[in-house]
Amino acid sequence: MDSALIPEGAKRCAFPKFMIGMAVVGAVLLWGVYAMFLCWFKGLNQTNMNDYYGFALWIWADLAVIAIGGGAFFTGLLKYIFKIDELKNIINFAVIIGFICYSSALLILAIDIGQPLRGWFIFWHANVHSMLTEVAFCLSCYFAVLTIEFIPNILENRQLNKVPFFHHLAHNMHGVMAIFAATGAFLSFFHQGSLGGVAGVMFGRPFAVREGLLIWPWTFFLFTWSAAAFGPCFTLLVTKITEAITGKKLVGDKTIHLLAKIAGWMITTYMVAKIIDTIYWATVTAPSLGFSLSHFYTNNAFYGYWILIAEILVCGVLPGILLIMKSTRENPTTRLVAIILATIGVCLNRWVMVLQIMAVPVMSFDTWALYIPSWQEVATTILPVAYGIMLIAVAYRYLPVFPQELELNKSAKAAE
Amino acid sequence: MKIDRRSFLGLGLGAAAGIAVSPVGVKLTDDSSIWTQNWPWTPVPEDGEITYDPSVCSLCPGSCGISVRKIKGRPVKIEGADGYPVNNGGACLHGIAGLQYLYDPSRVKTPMRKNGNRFEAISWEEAISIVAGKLADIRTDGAPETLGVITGSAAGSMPALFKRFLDAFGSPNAYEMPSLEGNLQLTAATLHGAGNTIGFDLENSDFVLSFGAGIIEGWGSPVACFKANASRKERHAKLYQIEPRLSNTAAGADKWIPINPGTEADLALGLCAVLLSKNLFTQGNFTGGFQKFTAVIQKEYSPTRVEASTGIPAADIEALAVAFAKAKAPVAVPGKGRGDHGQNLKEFAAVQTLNALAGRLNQEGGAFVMAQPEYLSFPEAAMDEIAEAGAGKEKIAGSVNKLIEDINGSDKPLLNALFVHNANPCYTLKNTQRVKDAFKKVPFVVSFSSFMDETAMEADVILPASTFLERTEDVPAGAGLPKSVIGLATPQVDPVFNTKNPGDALIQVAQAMGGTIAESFEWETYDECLEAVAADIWDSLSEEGSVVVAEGVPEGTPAVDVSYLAANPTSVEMKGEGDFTLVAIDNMRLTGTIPAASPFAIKTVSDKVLSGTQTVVEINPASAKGLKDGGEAIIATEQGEAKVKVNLNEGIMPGVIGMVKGLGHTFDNPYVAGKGVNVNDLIGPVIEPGSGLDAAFGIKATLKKA
Amino acid sequence: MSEIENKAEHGSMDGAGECAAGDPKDDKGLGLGVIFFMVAFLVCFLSGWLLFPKLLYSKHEQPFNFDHELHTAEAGDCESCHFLREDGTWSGIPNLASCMECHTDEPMGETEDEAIFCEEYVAKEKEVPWFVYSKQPDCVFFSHAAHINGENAAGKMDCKTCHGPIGESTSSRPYEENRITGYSRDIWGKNIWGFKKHSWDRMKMDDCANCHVEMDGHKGYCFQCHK
Amino acid sequence: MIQHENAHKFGMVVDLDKCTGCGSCMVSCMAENNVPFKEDETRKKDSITWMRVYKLTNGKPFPETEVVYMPRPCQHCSGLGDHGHSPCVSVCPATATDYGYDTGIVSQIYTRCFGCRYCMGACPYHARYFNWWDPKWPEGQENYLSPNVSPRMRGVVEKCSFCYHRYQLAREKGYMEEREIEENEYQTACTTACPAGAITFGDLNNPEHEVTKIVKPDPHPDPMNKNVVGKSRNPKVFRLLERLGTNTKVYYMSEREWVRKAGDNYLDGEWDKRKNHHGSSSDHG
Amino acid sequence: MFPFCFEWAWDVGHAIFFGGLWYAVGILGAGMTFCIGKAAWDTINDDGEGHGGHH
Repeated sequence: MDSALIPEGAKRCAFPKFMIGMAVVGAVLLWGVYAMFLCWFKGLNQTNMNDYYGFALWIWADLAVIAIGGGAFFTGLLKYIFKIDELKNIINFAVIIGFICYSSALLILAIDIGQPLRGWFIFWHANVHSMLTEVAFCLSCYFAVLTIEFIPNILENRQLNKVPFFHHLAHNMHGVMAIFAATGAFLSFFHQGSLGGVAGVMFGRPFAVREGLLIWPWTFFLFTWSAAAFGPCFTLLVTKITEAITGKKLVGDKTIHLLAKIAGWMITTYMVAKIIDTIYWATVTAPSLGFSLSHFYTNNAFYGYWILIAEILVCGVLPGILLIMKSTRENPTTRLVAIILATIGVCLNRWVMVLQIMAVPVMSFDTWALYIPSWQEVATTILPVAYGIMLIAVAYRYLPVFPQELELNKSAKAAE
Repeated sequence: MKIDRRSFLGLGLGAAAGIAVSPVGVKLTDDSSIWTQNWPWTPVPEDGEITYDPSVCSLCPGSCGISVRKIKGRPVKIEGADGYPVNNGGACLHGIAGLQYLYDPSRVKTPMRKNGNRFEAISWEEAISIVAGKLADIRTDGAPETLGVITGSAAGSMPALFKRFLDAFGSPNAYEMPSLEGNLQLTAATLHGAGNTIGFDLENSDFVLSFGAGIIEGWGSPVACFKANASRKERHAKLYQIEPRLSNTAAGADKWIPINPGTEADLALGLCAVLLSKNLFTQGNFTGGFQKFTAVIQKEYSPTRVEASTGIPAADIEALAVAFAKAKAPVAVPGKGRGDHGQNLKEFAAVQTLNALAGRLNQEGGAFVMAQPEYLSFPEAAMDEIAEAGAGKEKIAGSVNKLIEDINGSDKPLLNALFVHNANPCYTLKNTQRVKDAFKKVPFVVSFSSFMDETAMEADVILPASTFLERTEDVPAGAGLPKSVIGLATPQVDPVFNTKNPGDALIQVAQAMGGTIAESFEWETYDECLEAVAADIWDSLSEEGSVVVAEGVPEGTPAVDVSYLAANPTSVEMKGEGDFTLVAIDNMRLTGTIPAASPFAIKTVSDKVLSGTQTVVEINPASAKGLKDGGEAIIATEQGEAKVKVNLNEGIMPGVIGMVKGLGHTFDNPYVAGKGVNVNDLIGPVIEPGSGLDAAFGIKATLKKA
Repeated sequence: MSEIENKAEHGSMDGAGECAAGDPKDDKGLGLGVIFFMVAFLVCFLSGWLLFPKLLYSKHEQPFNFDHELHTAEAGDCESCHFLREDGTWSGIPNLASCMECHTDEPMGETEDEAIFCEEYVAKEKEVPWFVYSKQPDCVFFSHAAHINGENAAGKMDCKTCHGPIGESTSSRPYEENRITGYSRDIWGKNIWGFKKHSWDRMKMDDCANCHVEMDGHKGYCFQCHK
Repeated sequence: MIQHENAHKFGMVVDLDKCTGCGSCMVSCMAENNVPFKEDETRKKDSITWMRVYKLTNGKPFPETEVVYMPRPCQHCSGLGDHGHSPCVSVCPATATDYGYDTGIVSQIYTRCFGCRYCMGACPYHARYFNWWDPKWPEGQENYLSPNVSPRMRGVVEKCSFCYHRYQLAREKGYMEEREIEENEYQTACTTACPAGAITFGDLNNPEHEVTKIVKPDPHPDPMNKNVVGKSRNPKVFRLLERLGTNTKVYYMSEREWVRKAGDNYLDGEWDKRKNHHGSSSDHG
Repeated sequence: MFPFCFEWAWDVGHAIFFGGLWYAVGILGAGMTFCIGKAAWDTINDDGEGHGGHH
């Protein structure tokens, strides 16, 4: 039915089957959209946020998707600037994942603010001292970069590419992609960092505050680094999931191994920095403000030392080691374990840097604040997931996302 | 294809481009954000000239001077009036929130008549004629004494006017709600002779021994007490608080002396006994069996015996007595909490006797025995034969609590009609069901309430009263003050609803009845009446807004008749069974009487007092037995049970449960009612023999996990 | 509204006609697309510039005409009617009582407007519901006292600087209100882009700030002008 | 920034020994500033009270328990080193809150705020409140609203302004009479309402003002922590979370040591060490 | 955002921040303009190449 749109030579499932799958995911999407409109029209009383929890699930979701979407900028950086050509086999997909992550982040931000119609004040009345301003600027600019990076892939659609203008446009954009990628890397570096700075500059919150370099707290650099380290893991994870669902090998092992190796080293070096940061914070920064480490991890029902151990050791050091060791890296099972742990690890880090900050009491007579999101918050947070699945499905079906697909599935085709 | 996709594409792109290079996008983006800054459903208060007008707050007996800030004549804020002889600037939260009462959703907006179970709006003419008609029937039946009146207090022209109505009508049945002022007058009458009252010179005392008096919880004239208390720091004066619970007063005191609930009288007499035995007392003007008193007290209230009942070590009692006697200007203050409900005469008399023994009567920083202010002179009421006959009859009961008991206990209706003014007995008195039952047994109840409160809901006719901001009234201040001040409340705004000054309503009822009753109420309006009856002080009252009738240390040492205590009256025992003693707590941010706390006041109430729609009770962790902080529990007394939440609090004696007064209103106002339980539903009254006071400060209770 | 619809319809009809008249073969498509584009562009462009500003504002006539020139001649300068109260707050437009300090129940002149004033407002003791051209939104705090009685030169401003030569007007112009924001059009200014020629053409925050920067060297802090 | 030589620095000191926890300040603030109310205000984490009175206990068991009430308005921080970068001002992305260098007051412009709530996260005092709901008054009750403070719309953050509008009104009168305003002419609503007189408000830069006489702020940075400026030289006076370097302008005073200790966080045993240090340094000074 | 905005100040913070921002925006804008322009040029000078599949 839609065979004219499907990339030449590629095999895709039957259209009705495709539509059924889309409908199922679409229902989840609509649920999220409904919740989104509730929040817009009735206000943020639809959430379980409160004056102690002004930043909650949504901000975590924003930080998390931006971190795991970091695969796009980092892969782009490696491919276009450091000229690691092998990554061309996964760059398209990394860009799509990045695009999904960043558009989701913007959407969630649009729901999260109390006065969406005034959202543009952040640009117009910008306060240059605020990390959030930097985030907003770089985020939207980088989203533009991702869109630019995504466009050529769209234009390579079998039908679109027949239009000469589009054909040429795609060609030309490929030609200057290095410049876009460089700009994207520059922007990403800052907004990933600024997101880390968001927490690090809150000197009223001893759990969050970090010392640093000039105006940048250490979390600024840690966030950038961690996004570069864990983002590719998520790209690999989604690739793996896509391969599992389509039942096809889409990216060659060489590319996978290379990216996994890079991610492994990035994670490992990040973890070294993170551990140094944690030790310094726990032994110098926090005590200088009158806080011992136990203050942050005891006397409450949820945030125990487990979260520190989980984030740093189980979901940080462990996947790092698994990915730098050749044997575990090239073993599909241990590699999968590593990228799953890594993805959880970075999400956990963002959780801690948003929600635990809000939960920890600062005034000596204050108490821990715990929070459970409302269904509206959950639905609007799942919305991007549904949206992402749908976009990946459509892109995979109609665009030549994976350059190696035909080659890698030749044997299967031959067997048919 | 004539018009293909590309045509539409062209059309769309062209339109988009055209709009893009026009101001539409920019302007709409800007204007839509400006729209959010001026949402039509967010009110914009009107601006105008700012003026300040003085008046007096009559929400509580404190009677503070207030300054009402107005914009273009529209009141926007109430603040304490600088220089006013009671509060001199500063105000309590209820007074500051006073404007919320003006537009309260639960106000009675027009006269009402009960039809079946529902109220219907009627005109003032109709309302007055219904009331006058019913009352006329009662007189025709020859039973004028079956008209009763319950007023909030006995002070001022309004209760006097109701009393006058009863006189002209022919009934002796005027009752007042329990109040600190009433209790002090009763104490003064018992010890020093009728017509007196007692004031406490807290401002000048260097050692205040408070028998649970909530000096910063609304006792007496709250703001005056706050000020006197705050000045302690500079004056290096001490406050010792004797109370089972770490109230705010106890928290602010120099020393908190926990005591078994309800044994304050024992301690006061125990201190008297120590003074007597150590010969640290002043002979003064003791009369009425001082010898017998000395003997009885020393025998019955020796420190060891008092230790047994109060739980305070005998040595501490002796030391406390000595410290009290040795202080330069000590004063002992009676009246647990706000000193109005759940009080007993024995304690009041014992504490005042302690003052007398320490030689603190009519001394600077001591207790003043003062004549009740007499500034109203009503002309003799005209009485016809029916009135004469009725007025000669015996009053049904000695107190409002006894009245309720008697009405419930009698087969035939003791009252055929009842006026309620400035009181909410169906909420404030203990065992509210009992009060409501009694009200149901009265065939015709007329409420003069401003609000559709629990008592108004039991009424047959409501003649809605203007609030204190909409009417004129004389406001005599403040229970327990060491001076007499009369203030004048003046209308700050035209009545917001179809309400009247209850004085006007009463005058109109009287005039509608004709005859000698109308003759007794010859004034056109209440304002005219007030000016006439307060003629002695009217000029200065209306000009200055207040008149200080008496101030400074009264002269002479008053006689002290101790025969009441010499007879060793029995202490009131707590009713019921259970491991715990439930005591009612006064909290400054709530009102225990009328009106109910405002939305603002409710907003300030801690979540350790009210959580959602549940009352939170205080209990010491030592007696919690498996109950968790914040957990739900069922509290049960012989009176009833209620679901509550638990606050584990080290600031309360083990075995005692503290439950706040002022919650559990049942009328229709989602901001203040439907929240928590009324502690009066759980505690039944215990009438003290002799005084007729409801002395139930608490009740035995059980507390189990819900 | 109908105008634009007509135009649009007309435009597309034109396009369609041309299309019908032309060669039905495919290549015409691009040409048609271009024509459609041009027409739509023009229509939207012009409506955006000409029609949109008209639609955006609603016009209200004042309850009756007020002759400022006549009143300044009779009563003196602006301060005779618009004055600072003793506490420094601004009295704004005079209320009925102020008017009645000069006026009586009977008209003093012969204008129709004064007759309306006497019949509709004086006789009925009703305040005149004037529309205030310079009305600022609720979030703005503006101290006339600071600008008239302020401590430095900047505090001795002339009414004209912000309000223009309204004292010389003989009749009241219609009050225009932004339908979306509820603002008086005088705040944004008549010019749709907000360009201004005179100091009184616009009363937006930036106008305040510019003057403050000039006079004080600093545009001030939020609370200085916001409440 | 305006740095007048005669810039004001408004601040207050609350005598916790006098505070009774009565709540007058809270209600006065609500009435003065058009603070809305809802049916259920017992969820304190979404209940708007610019001025909130905290209840502190010494944590000891019966009968040694002690309680003190601590009113907490916005602390009007001047931030690390007293430079005006308060925790909230520096993070607001849209400049909806700023630091008035001429008054030391931290503003909040409701019409500028777009509700990102970053400032709330940054404020350790929980002095900032979000309008989760549209403010709604029962019919007729909007009649008492004051025009001097604009009612806030849903979706924005609000907080204590030190009753800036009262400053403005006092100044207008001053302009009229061509004079500077007096100490008593500008007082916050909570200060004037307090029946116990526990709050003293005034200009910390003016040595004549009572608040300065009580606080005796040290204009030099604390030698132990350079971020801290304006530390009180009165040993009974302290600030909330002073060690963070927020440099609040709301000071507290208490005779009780445990209360002063509760004002900040200390590692085990640190308080006693500091106390001794403080003792010796004040001996020298 | 623009020098005529209320909050704009000619200081180091704004210079660095907005310098970086406008630099990035400029590159993106110029890059895209170049690509689109060149694509249009290429299309016109194409002479039917790629037209084959059209319709």
